[in-house]
Amino acid sequence: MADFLAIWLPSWLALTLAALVHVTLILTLALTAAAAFTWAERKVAGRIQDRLGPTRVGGRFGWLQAVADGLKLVSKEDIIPRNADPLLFRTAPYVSFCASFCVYLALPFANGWVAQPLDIAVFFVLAVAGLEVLGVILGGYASGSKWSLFGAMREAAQVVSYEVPLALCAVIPVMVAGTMDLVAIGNMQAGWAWNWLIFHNPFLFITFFIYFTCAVASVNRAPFDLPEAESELVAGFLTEYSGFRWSVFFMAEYASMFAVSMLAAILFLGGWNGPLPITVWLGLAPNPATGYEPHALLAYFGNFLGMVNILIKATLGVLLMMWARWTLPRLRIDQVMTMCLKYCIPLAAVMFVGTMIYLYAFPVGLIFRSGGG
Amino acid sequence: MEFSEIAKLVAERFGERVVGVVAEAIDPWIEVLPEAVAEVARFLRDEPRLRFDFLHCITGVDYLQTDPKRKIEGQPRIELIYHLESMVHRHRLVLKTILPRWKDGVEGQLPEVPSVCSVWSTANWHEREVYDLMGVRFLGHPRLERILCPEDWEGHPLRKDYVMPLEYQGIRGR
Amino acid sequence: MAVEGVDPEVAECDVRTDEILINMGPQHPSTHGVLRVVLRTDGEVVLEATPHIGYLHRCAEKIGENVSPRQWIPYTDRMDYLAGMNMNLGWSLCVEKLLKLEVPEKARHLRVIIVELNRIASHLVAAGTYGLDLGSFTPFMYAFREREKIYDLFELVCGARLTYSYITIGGAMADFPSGWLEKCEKFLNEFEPVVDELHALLTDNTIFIRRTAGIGVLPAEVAIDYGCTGPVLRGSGVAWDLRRDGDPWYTRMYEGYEFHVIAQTNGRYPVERPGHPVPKAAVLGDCWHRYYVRMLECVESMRLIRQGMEKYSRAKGGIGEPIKLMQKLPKGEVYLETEAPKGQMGFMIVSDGAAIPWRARARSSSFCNLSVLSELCRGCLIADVPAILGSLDIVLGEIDR
Amino acid sequence: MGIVFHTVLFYLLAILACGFAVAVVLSNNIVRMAFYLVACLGAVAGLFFLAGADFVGALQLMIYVGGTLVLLIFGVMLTARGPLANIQTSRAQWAMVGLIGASLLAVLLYAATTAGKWTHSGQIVADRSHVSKPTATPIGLALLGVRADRLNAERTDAALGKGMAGYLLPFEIVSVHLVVVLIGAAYLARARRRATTPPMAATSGDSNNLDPGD
Amino acid sequence: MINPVAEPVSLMHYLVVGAILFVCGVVCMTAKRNAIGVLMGIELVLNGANLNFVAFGSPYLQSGGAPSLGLDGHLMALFVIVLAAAEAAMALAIALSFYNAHATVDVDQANELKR
Repeated sequence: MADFLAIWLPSWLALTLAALVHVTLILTLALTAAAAFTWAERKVAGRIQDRLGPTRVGGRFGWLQAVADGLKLVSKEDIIPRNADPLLFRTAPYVSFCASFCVYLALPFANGWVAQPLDIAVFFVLAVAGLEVLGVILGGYASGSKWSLFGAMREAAQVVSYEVPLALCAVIPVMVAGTMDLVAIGNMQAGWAWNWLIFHNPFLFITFFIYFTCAVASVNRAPFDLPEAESELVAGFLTEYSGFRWSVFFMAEYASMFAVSMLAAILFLGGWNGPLPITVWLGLAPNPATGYEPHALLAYFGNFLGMVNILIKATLGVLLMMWARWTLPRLRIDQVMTMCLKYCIPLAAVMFVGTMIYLYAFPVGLIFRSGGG
Repeated sequence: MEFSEIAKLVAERFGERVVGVVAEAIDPWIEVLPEAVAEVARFLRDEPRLRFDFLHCITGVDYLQTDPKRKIEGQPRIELIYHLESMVHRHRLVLKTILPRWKDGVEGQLPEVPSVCSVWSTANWHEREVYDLMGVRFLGHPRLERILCPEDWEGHPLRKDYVMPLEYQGIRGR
Repeated sequence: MAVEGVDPEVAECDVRTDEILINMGPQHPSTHGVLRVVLRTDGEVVLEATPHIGYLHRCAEKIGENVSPRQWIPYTDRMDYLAGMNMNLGWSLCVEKLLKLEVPEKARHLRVIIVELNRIASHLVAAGTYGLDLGSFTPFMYAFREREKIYDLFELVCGARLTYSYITIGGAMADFPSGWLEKCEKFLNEFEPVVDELHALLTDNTIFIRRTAGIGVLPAEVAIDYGCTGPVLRGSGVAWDLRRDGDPWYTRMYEGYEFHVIAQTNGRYPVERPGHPVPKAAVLGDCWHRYYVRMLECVESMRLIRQGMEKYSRAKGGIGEPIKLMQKLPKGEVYLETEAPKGQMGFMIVSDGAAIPWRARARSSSFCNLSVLSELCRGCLIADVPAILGSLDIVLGEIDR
Repeated sequence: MGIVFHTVLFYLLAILACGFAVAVVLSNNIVRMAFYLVACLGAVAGLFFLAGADFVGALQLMIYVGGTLVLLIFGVMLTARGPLANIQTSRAQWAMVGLIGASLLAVLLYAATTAGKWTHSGQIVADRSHVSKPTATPIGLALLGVRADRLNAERTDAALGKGMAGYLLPFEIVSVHLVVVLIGAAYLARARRRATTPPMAATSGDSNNLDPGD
Repeated sequence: MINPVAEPVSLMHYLVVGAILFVCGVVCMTAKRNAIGVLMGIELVLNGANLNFVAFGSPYLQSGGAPSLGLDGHLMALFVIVLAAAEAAMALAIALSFYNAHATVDVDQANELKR
């Protein structure tokens, strides 16, 4: 985009503009996603619990509920407890939000639609997503409340532990793909659904579920929502937060939920490629078999379809997390750690070795053809 | 086991210290001296024929005439009533003891009675409640503190001569 | 570094943290009211839990000394406000025992229907909030939906939804309105599948079992020692139910009724769910059993209601007259316990012959059940405290009176 | 007049890094120190990205900021209680430290400003946005013993052919070292605690340290 | 007056930042009495050094051919980060152990060997 603008503008202005556009787009996406998911969460919870959910604000389905929530939160009194460390207390929510927002910098939405193409995108995404924990820990500690401290301690223990199996699970598709570049990983899954990495081999199929479990745990969603565990720790690290700061934490949570789901979609579920190679049939995407290259406009439209595709996949992942949250009781901290150390890590390691052996045994794969169409 | 047999067993064992046996009441009771309460309780629990393993509750009743229309029988006193049951033999018993309203007749000195905490653990809270609301000191209780009223509350509300304070911590009482 | 000689009393453990004294309550989501538990913890491990009660104390017993027995009935409603009917019944029976007043046959069956309905309502709250304590929100909504239906039924008979003052000394305030029995039957039919739903969401859920089985084990001797009653006692495997084992003045009410006392004896429950054995991890007397006893009792209560409705419709005569508001009471002391949903609710009346009792006393089941909390919580994790507390199913209105 | 973005970003991140580093030194509260350190290391990671070391930057974020510092803050939370959070340093000590710091800074700055001379480098920057070079692959290969960047070099010695020119041995040593350290840390950090729990004390808060208030 | 942002940065700029970090770290190490504060100083020192490694290895800061360190710079930085993590874990374990034994993290109190 910077190159495109540089035709008319000085390069530094072009760069600035391009950067601003990227940031605005991503920020809008993250915030819209957070707003949409607060509404969806209430609706899903309502339906699961045999009630309607929001119905009043903005029409029959309560479309504007998220806006109403936001207004309510913003207009609430901003309370900082006397025992709190004001500086850290104020900063912590933004640390969390920045971390979960920065993840989107390296997440592609379609072929080439990525704010900052990185050849180590997977690594970057995992690293930055892990930083969210800092905000939670600082917030919990700075609140000056014992419940918050407990929440922060749990967060530290839980998230740092779950980063290990999460990274291990993410490494397996990377190993199959041979690259950490998310765009490349997404593109190589083009074609029919069986080109998706999840169907590449049985080990990867299982890995997906381990990944998803660990992802739920690392974004603190039920049944792993121990840092805020409202029936045990009042609200954990959020106990002393109210109003706007609380909602920033909240947005960070939804943004990272969406981010890990998107990463799952790219790594395992074909990214922006649908189950059928429709874009290839319609001539919207390059066809490696015929060497066809679509016109820029057509390619743009194809990419747009791809973006819709990946957003749907990621949303499904988030909905799955909601479903789990409203169905399952919460685990206990020792059970959470047991699950990570005794089940997730060894299983992920076994899957890693299994995939390695599989790759060695079937170098071209059984049904999977790289970049097929 | 029938009440009369129980009463006989207890009377045999404790002789003089059993002050009265009232069999004709709806819930017949045995009355013992205050100082014998813990001993009797232990006997009632441990005696294989009795095995009163379950203490329902401890009730304090304050007898003090405050209303001229309602005469009380006998001296002003506090009665402690223990409702017991044996889950093994399926029989019940009411154990009573009578205390003076004030120890040694000195106003403000709480009457004393041995605690039965070591016999039934449930007595712990019940005795705290009686202490809190009725003002009876249980000797040998591990932690005799107020349980329902705040720690700094004054007086024992279930006593007949209790007057609600005008103010507590700046809150209007009456 | 200074490493002194190894102290024989010193054991190697994981990372040491400082002991923290922390207040759970009186404002806490899972203390079921204004209970305050002071926890002394080492990291996540609870070394000691001390309940502090009295935040809802109203000195109901003092009020009882100043009003007539019938006037005290509304105050009993507010003790266990989740089972007001059972509280009304306990006090009414106690005064009736003093008055030697027998209620007509029809009123007897009416009372059975009403108190068993309220038992279901109370157990539904217990099961629903127990799910909430463990972080599962949905069972709560399911349970409360059914409870609402029971409250609708109560509203039809007495106009109130929570504090009924319906069962009274000498019978009940009013007979069932016409068509009520059919509505009740309809509710029972609707409720049956919901029990299975709750079983699916909680009882058989692996996480639920892991959170409750083997947690807060209360041996039968300790339960008896601490005066625990009701589902807490029966969860420890003591088949003791006042409806069967209580004072004749009370058990007479259930004469001719068939029901099981829900307690695991000799390794099995009298009622079993086919295909769903008790999980292996569950130990008799743990949270899971306490919860399970309540769930089975719901079904048992439904059986009782069905029998009661049949007997009620066959019974002749009226439902009895309430005694006069200021009726003189005979002299005497009477203590009577009834099997309320939370446990044995005892009432005592000491009368000197006047219309107003000399002393009114309420023995609260939750009070005794709660006293065992510090025993159960020693050495558990913080997350287990709500699990244990929820399984005791306390209601603070009754504890603090 | 143009603006070189590399430079702008460099100054931004450099000021952040230096500012937070100074804040670490000046702060007395240990938790705030940890927070400043996080910010400082994050800015340094940004500098790494800017210098074209993507992989090292991401690693810095993941291991340093995400791992080490969480551990550090965890340690702070376990130990920083009341007065321990702020241990003051005396004025004399500060003066001495200032002297040492200033002299060290002088030496290092002199070295830094003359670096151009002894590295024979000019002041050239490639426009970052037009270069995209894989950074992970050569590093990974080097860790396995193959120097991808030297394959075309005129100097091909025997060691390179055998894969011994890379960092395979250090890599293995480090991995073993890490295992040892993990076990050692776990062993060291285990606490000695009384096997018997102390007798139940009345909990009506007596000392400030154990105040039950939230 | 030259516009600083119009000029490309050189190796020197990076080295200056590295030097400042290094000195801050050294000052932190010597001035802080809190064991964990000292640990933070060490982290700063290591980062200052790391920045130099990366700068020397950067392909963008050199002219005419290969950077002075090239890949080796990156690799050294990598090893430093990993070893710093190990070192932090170890030092923290020692600090915790010390805290458990003495209920303080003041390094000036750790003088048993002197006595």
